[in-house]
Amino acid sequence: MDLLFYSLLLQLSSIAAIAFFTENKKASAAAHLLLAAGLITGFITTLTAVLTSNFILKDMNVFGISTSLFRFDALGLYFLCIIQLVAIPTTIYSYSYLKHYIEKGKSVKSNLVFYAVLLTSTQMVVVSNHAILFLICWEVMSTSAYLGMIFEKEKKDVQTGAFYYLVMSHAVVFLLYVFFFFLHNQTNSWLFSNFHLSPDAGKLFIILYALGLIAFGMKAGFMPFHFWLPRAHPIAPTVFSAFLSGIIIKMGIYGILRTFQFLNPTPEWLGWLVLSVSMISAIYGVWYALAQHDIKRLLAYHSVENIGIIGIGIGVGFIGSAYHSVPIQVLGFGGALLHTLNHAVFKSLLFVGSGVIYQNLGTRNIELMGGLVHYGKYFVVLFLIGSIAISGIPPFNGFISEFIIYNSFFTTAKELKNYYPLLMLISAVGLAFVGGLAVACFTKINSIMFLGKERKEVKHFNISFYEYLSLGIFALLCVAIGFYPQPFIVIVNKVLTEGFIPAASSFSLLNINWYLLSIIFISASVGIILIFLWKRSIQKKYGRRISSAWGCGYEGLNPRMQYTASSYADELNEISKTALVYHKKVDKQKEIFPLKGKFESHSEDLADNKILLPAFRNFSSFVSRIRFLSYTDIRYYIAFILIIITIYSLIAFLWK
Amino acid sequence: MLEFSVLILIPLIAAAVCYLIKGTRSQYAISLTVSAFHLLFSFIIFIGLYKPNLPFFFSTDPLSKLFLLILSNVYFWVVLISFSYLKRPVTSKAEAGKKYYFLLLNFYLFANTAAILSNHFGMYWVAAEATTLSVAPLIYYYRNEEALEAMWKYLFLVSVGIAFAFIGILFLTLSANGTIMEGQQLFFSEFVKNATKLNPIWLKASFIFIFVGLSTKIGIAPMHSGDVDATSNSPSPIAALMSGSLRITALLGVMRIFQILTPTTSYEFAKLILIIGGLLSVAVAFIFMFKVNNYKRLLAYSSVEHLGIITLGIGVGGLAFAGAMYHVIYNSLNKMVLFFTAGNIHSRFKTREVNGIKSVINLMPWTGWLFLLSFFAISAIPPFGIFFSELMIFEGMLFSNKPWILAVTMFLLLFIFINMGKTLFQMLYGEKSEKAIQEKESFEIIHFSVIVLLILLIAIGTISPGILQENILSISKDFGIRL
Amino acid sequence: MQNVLSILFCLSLFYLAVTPRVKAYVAVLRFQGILLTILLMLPFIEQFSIFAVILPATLFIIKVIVIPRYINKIILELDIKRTIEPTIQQFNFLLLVIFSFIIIFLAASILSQSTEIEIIPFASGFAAVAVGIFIIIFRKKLIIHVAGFLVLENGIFLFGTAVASELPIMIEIGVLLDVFVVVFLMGIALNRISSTFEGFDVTILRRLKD
Amino acid sequence: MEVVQILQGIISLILILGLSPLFVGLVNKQKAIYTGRAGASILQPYYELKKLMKKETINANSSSFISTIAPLINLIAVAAAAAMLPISFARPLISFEGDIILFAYMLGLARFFQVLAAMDIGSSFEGMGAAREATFAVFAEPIFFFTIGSIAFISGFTSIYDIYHSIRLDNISFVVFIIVCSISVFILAVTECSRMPVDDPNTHLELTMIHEVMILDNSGIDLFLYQYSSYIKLFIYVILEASFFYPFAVQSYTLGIIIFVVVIIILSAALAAVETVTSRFKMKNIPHYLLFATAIGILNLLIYTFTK
Repeated sequence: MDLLFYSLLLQLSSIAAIAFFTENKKASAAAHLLLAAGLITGFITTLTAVLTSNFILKDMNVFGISTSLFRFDALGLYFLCIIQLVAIPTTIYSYSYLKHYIEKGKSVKSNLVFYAVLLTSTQMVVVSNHAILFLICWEVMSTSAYLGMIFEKEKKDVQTGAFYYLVMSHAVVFLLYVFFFFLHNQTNSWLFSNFHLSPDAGKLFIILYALGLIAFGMKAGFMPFHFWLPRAHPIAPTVFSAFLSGIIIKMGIYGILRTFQFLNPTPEWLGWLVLSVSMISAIYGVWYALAQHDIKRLLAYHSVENIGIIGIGIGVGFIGSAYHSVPIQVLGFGGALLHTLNHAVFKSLLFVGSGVIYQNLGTRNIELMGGLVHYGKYFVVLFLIGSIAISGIPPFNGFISEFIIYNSFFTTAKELKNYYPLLMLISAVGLAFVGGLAVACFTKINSIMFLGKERKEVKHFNISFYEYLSLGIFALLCVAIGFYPQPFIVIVNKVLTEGFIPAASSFSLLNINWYLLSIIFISASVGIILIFLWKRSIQKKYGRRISSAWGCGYEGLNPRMQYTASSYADELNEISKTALVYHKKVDKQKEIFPLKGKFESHSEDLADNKILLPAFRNFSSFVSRIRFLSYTDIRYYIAFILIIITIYSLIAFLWK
Repeated sequence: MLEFSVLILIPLIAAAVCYLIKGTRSQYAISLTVSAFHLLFSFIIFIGLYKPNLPFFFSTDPLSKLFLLILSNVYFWVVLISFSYLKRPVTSKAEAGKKYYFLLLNFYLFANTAAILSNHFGMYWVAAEATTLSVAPLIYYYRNEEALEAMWKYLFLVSVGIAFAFIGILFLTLSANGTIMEGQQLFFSEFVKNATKLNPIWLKASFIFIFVGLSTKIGIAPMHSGDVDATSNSPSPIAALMSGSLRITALLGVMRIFQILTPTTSYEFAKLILIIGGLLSVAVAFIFMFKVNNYKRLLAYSSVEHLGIITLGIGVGGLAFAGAMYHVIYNSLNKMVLFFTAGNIHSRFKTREVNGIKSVINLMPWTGWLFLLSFFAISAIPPFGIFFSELMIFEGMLFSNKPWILAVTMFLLLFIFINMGKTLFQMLYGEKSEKAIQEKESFEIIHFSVIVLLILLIAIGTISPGILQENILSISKDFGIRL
Repeated sequence: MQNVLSILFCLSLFYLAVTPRVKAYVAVLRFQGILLTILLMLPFIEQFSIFAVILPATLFIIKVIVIPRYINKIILELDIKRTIEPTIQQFNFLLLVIFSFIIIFLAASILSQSTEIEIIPFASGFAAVAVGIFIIIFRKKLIIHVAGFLVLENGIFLFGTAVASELPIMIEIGVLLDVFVVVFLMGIALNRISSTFEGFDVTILRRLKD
Repeated sequence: MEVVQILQGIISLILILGLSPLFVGLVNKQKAIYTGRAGASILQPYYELKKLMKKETINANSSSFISTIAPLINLIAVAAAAAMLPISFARPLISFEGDIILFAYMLGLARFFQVLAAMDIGSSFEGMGAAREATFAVFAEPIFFFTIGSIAFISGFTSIYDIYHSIRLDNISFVVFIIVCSISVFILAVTECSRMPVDDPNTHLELTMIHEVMILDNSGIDLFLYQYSSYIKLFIYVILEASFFYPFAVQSYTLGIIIFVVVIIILSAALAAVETVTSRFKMKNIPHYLLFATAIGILNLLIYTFTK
């Protein structure tokens, strides 16, 4: 495992490189090279560790010094794997991303430093075994992420969005203090490996769960604590928003799973709580996403949705652990774990893609895009793969994890008869509903951004090799997990069996016949190709030509007549107007011959704009009206001495 | 005798010399060497290489050793940057006052060292009052109306307060009546030895008077105002000096009397009083942060807040006490960093109004980033030291007999963080106004010292030297706290 | 004897409570200084030691000669108006003072049951502290604030003799010096204030606010 | 044994793919008869497909590779879904634990690409159709889970074949349950295959169409693929419907076939009748209509769970 620490050092050494090279271009090249090298070595180490399953559970040696600060157990290594796996392409992208700014003459050094720190601290988080070390890495992670976010700090929304994030993480860490204090006090040790508490701890058990779930849930972005995501993600530099959405919110999931490790078996109602909260997050996350026009904001809401899906898996797992039923746990947690990986992959892909678009068009508003497919065909293909995957549609990776989660529903229904089938069915329907909405949403953004004619003329749309490379890696992963899930399932299963769920070996994810799925998918794609060839031959025979689209005989069709994103999503948004705070503004035409008209539709966030902000405003206005102890006249100062002395003396007098 | 001369006499002599010779540069040279010696010596004493035995009213114990080290450390850095600070242009009236600057500083060092090392309450009182007297003219450095008002208020309030502290000391003698201590000298070590015999009523009274009296100097609400005015209107090195060392000198007095109360029946009462004071201070800072428009004042209130946290820690006792001791160290370092950087910002923008300041990071990158970092440090974000001390204090609170304190404190601190952040970020970011001349900021000694201090802040926190640890453990033992 | 002096001291306090003139304050301060000096001289009736003279001497010099002169000088230089500017009527102020006297004496007599203390000097010293504070709180003129502070100090001194605390000589002198320097600095500050602002009210010191 | 099963699977797949146009023809014929016309022959759909295949392909000038691949993916996805359906008592070609989910999502895939292809033209007509398709699909999926899915959850089987063969008639409330389920499936079929009253397959006003308007700009082989896959889709739902009736017979293959044929004919009649008597809903009301169907499903489920 020393190799891993060497890789971390290698990544940190990039900071030195940045300091060393005065010229931005050289510095970024060197730094990215070092980062990539470090990440790859790290990834290889981690992967071999996972596959050979040499998990070190306690006192391991770092550079020959025996320390219990770190631990490499299955769960930690799995997340470490994900982090490094996602970080590699992100770093590759980051190189070409920063190139744009360097060409503009903006200094990117500080940003690079924060990126390096962010990467290393995040990797440290998942391997740290000592609670204090965990907190330190956790806070360093959050802070460096914040510092990275404020790259374009002149903009107002950047400041607010980043500040939301900072405050959120500060609140989280306060909760975590208390959480770990209790655990420390109970087990009188700071080591994760010693933390364990069973439900007969009574009230404390519930308090701990409340603390853990709220704290980590905030980080993960469950509703109603999601308010920071749609603010922080759009304004962050793409590299950071990709990492944020791909990895950092997953740290919340990591925390929740750890909490489960510390405190099990869980009471059943907790499982239901988590399940329902996650269901709400999933449904409303995607529904909010449907109402957005800003691509990054939209993707942020999709993170809420996917976190919800992961949460559903965890909730089922909790129920399973309440009934000590291994299959339910395996399927629930397994689905959650796999979906964590999947979401990390395709969400990063989509964010990087959105970054590429932003770089080229200079806008994030999808209403101003369109017809990009005619400029970057392969780019669109890659983005499309990500979209299909995130909608959970076969044959890509999103489907696999959702499939497991559906199975967990079925299994729960089968395992714990009576009214469980009903509840589980409702959950399944909920998930199906989410899937439908996701399809609607992603057909929307893909068609509005890429298809049809360009609404705003595109000056240049060129994608560098590095961008293609990073997108390609992500897409490849999506396809691989989709078409050949077996090895990934094996890894997840290993993670589950290695101490995460006791006696999980009795039932494993491999009971599902994954090869059959692969066969189906592959043969289907073969079929597609065959028909394609057949179609080609037919077209050769009977000819094919290009003509203008059918417009009821009206020839003057122009791009502005195309269906817009808001009109596409309108019918669905109308249905849950109030929850989405969805309102439209039309100025009515009074003249016979209509003049220039205007139509707008917006959706505000209920939790953010309607609850949180007003609450804070009222509170601050209330407090700032308090004139308590803020006098300017020295006589009051003196008087206070007298008053306080009398008060204290009275207390002393009344003291028993 | 050596230690006595180095720690107490030499600063006095240096002050005299500074009175005689005129050149600022030579004054600076002398003061710097004195401070360096002082730092070195107090460090040697702290790590125990040298066992000091001081004459008549002076002595050392773990507590005074720690505070002495903090004092001379703060003093050293303040002197180090003072020269470059003096070079900055000010009004002609202020120019005239500069010749007393180092004199007063040296006198301050003398008085403060005497106060910290004194074993006798009378001595402590005299020395503490002397520190006030030496600092008051320094507050008036800028020779403008605000400075004048601040000086007046500080001088007057603190003098009255410390007079009350004197009453408290007299009560202490009263409490000794009818015991073997009767007619004895006010050596507090004696008092600590047979504290249980003392008359509880007078003891309580004396604690109240001393605590309230010295609160004017510590800046515990509701006696914080004079302190805040002074800190926010004095030049940055002096502000750092006050927040870093002067306040804790006053805190020392409170801790002495608290130590006497420790074994007695009035212990719980004293703890309650301290907790009330601490919570009040944090609350005052919390309220202020909602309507801040002057960043020096904001920093002053931040030190009110942190002294409040320290008092809370002492009051809660247990682990929180040790945490508070650490917090004293980190806070002194951190306040220096904040005030130094803020001083740079002030001398660049010539205003203390938050609204007058935009995009510091772009205009002066060094100062800007360092200021941002020191804000993170003060709001307890790791790996900076305050994080560790607050962690200890919080845990102490949670497992004390009053866990609700933790809830209240966390709530207040969270909002303090939010509002402080809002204000400071508004200063740091934002698009720069056109008229802001874009000159490259050069790397000055202030930046150097700030960086060193930040590194120190991280290093002490993460490494947590064994010597420091056992020193604090022995302090806690003196206060009857087993860890 | 000690009690007699204390009573005189209290009378001076009452006079302070009613007098409208600034000069009277200085006079009273001088008078109190003399009282305190005599109080210190008392032990010499039994045995006389040259060493013990130092303290009364310094006290006399500082409290009777230097400080009153200094304050007079300030008053002349800044030609401060001769009348104090009370914020409440003298009568109410007097009532307040009397009320506090009663409370303090009662408290002293209660406390004296637990530990034996000479009530009169103790109480009057404490009363002086109270009156000093009241003067500061209820008077506007800064110079009067200084006077109030000095009254407070005198009270503490009397109080100190009452509780018979044997502070070492050099500390006593240190205390006196401190007081003197405080007054000195305040005088300088007053000078500055007169040159910076117009008027000597506390009301002009209202720039520093949150 | 294995081989036999696979053969049966293949046969049934071929049956579905082959017979689906015939069913449409059947429906249209009967519609014609009800409305008092002679109507085209039952084999008309086959002729149309043949004709389309021979036509020249025309693509809109703003269309991209999406329009090229969408029809293929559409067809294959639908065919794959079809391969999971049992005809009579034969185990279908694709049948494994949880294939019901794959079934639903395969249809989802088909829809995804059809919508994309529609939007690819960049004309507002297609946009309209696509938006409607996507919107109604969101509400159609729950219905599917409330019918087939509910039986799956109750029976504990997750493969369509097992689900259907778990249906027993010994419990009266279950029978009621099944009947209501079959009704919901019918509604589902109507929606998914855009028949009356949700959509009018042979209207001539672009603004009122859903499915037809999406393929407005396709022609030739593309249109052929679209039409064919829509036929298959309809037939799939019909089979889903028909499969409810197996338990009425002893489990023998031949009898199964007979039942199958009979039921299918009945269904075609029913469909035709519905299309004749009802008129199309307003677009705005369609979500309500679907929610109503969902409500039936839920209610039915509740009744079942608490009466058994």
